[in-house]
Amino acid sequence: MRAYEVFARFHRGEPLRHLGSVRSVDGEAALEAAVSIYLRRDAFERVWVVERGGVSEMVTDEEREKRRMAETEYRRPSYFTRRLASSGYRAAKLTLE
Amino acid sequence: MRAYEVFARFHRGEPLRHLGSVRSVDGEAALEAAVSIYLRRDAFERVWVVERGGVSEMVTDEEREKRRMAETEYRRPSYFTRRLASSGYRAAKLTLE
Amino acid sequence: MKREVQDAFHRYLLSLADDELVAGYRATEWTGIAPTLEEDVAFSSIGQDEVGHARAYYALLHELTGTMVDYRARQPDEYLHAQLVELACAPRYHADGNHAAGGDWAFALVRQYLYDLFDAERLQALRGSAWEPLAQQVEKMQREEKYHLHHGQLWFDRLALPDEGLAEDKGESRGRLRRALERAWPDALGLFEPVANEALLVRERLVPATAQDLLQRWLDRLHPLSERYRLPFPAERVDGSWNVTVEPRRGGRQGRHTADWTQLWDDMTSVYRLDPTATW
Amino acid sequence: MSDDDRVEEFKQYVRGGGTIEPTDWMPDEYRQRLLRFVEMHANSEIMGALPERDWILRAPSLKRKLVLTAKIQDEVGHAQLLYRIAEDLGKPREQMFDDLVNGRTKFHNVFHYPTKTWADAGVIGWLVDAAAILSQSALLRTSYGPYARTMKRVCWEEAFHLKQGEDICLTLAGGSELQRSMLQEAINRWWEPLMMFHGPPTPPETDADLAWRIKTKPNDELRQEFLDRYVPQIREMGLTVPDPIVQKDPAAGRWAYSEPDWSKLYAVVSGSGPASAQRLGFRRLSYEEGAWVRNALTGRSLAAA
Repeated sequence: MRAYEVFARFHRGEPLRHLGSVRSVDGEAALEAAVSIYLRRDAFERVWVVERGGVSEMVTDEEREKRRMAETEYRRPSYFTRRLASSGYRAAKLTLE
Repeated sequence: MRAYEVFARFHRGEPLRHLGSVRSVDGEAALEAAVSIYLRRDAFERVWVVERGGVSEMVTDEEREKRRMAETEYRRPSYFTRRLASSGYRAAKLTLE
Repeated sequence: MKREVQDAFHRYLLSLADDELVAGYRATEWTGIAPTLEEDVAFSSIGQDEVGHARAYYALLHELTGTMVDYRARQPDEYLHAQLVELACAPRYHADGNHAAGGDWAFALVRQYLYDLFDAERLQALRGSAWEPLAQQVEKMQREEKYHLHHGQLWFDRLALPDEGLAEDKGESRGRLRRALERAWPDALGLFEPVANEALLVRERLVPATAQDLLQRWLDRLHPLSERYRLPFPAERVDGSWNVTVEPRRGGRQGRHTADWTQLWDDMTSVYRLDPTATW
Repeated sequence: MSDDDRVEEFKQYVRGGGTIEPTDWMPDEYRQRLLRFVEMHANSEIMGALPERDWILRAPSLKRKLVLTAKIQDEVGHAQLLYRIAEDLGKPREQMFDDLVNGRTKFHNVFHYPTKTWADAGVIGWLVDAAAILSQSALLRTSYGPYARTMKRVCWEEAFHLKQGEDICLTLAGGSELQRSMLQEAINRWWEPLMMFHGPPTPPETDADLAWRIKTKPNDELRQEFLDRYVPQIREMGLTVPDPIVQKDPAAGRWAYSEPDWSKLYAVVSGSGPASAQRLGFRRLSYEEGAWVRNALTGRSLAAA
């Protein structure tokens, strides 16, 4: 028996979401188990199962992420606040070192 | 080079969501590609990659089933299960009662 | 801080900022043309990190001296980066169509890795700097540097180690890595050229480790990798420490640079120099 | 069910707003047309990285450099997302790159032009990206699931591209005389490729991409949207567009403009634009110089490449 991670979605076009995991002998059995445990027979549009052993994972630390976002705010539309002044154009004096 | 499906979540507690796929030589390279392609602009908490060849899928063909089955009185959803081919999406159809 | 100490420390911080600036410029030259799409995106992030670090260091210079350093207004020989980071290795686009070929991705990886290893040792040492703003700044940057080293390590694994079960013994890529390393040694060792008055900065504990200390630590970290990958190594063990077996090429810390730098400086400042007083 | 019925049912399903997923059955014509459309889009993203790339080294400040580098990095990221979709439709990435660098497949007209000044980075970032966003947001409702989902991500990222380009133009427009004239000259030079951007006004009923709902808006409607939104903004900056008859006819609610020379568009897109040879030559050079890396990754020795 091996652990399988279960992903599913209920309507076409949605991204698949992780629902949890099941223990089964193979992929077929894992699909059946996933449906019976997590999904009523006709509720879902698509189910994926994959052996947990086949998953590679990366977990980040919150500190690094907060810093990374602060460091790269130049990538966000909100970083550019200069507006086209309605009454003709006046450039805000913005020193860009 | 193999296709890897990418799942991630942005905060602890959320379910991981499928974001798309990358093409890499191994799991570690796929993680790096997944982070740079899909997550370079967001603070994320966790990312999984899994080889597409390891995924078993069950699909209901619900929407088109509904249309085709509308003419017949007996409504029987058909399921297709298959292993996703590692490079493209060549799927063998197996109808499950 | 005494005038003489501040001047020496100002030059030291400038060498940090310029190292990161020029390393970032050379790395981002590969944006749009790297060997694979996935690597193009990853390597561009590394280049952007370095330029981001340069901005942080220039801001520290402002804090130290009270005057805003506009890096663009300096002449080529006022830059104090090591020559390793200025060397060109990307193909060059020419509007008339005869582009400069000879892009060398092996050198781009090797240079970035050797520089990141140096920067990791430098940052670790500066954690102990007596000037608190610098100590705090470097602590933040170490997280990014860890990722840069990991990225480089992944590439060495892929290009230098044979895949199990594959006939290809990576001969082609190993040969290119070897040539890139041999080309890089003189300038890589040039990273460890001390700035003027280093001894004063060490005595004042503004800079906790000498360039020679960093060289030994850098070689300590590089040696096991050259063993693992069976690739060249620029030093030999004599009485418990490393003796370099390659003549370092110095000058960068005194503002002496190569033609590659004059070209990059000209590109980098060309629009700004159209009107240095304008807001760009 | 005969094949024709199945194709007809597929067409009804698609026209009715249905979504097609990679593992679904598709008529060959749909798969081929979709693949060609996505491949051209992917080609345009990776070729689109080159014009602004001339300015990564010359951006006039560290902030402008970081912003422009991140923008071009996004375009390469978009190319990867789109080539992934095309690969899953059945064409290997190496073959798509090979076809592109050897001129067998096309990329968008605007990337066949040279860049001359820093103002080009502003005009491409703002006006060219604005034109691209209009056609890309029409793709949000494309019938192919992975393409629609990818367009959602691409359009979200493009919002930053537009803002940074606009910011460059606003700075130049409000700057010195040298900066203002640099911007006007760039707008004048880019106006023709911009007017050709959305393609000739093909009647919707003959546009097959519309029939399969790969595309969701006819070409001329997109061009009208572009003029309606951006000509006023250009004029508000105190700048002009070089086509004297560009004016909105309030009664008809449509913009008048000098009809582009569509034969020139075909010439440009088939490789004889002002910088086509230079752009393709550089893409081929960098692609071939990186072959050893790809071979090391896939374990093929160079001989077999």
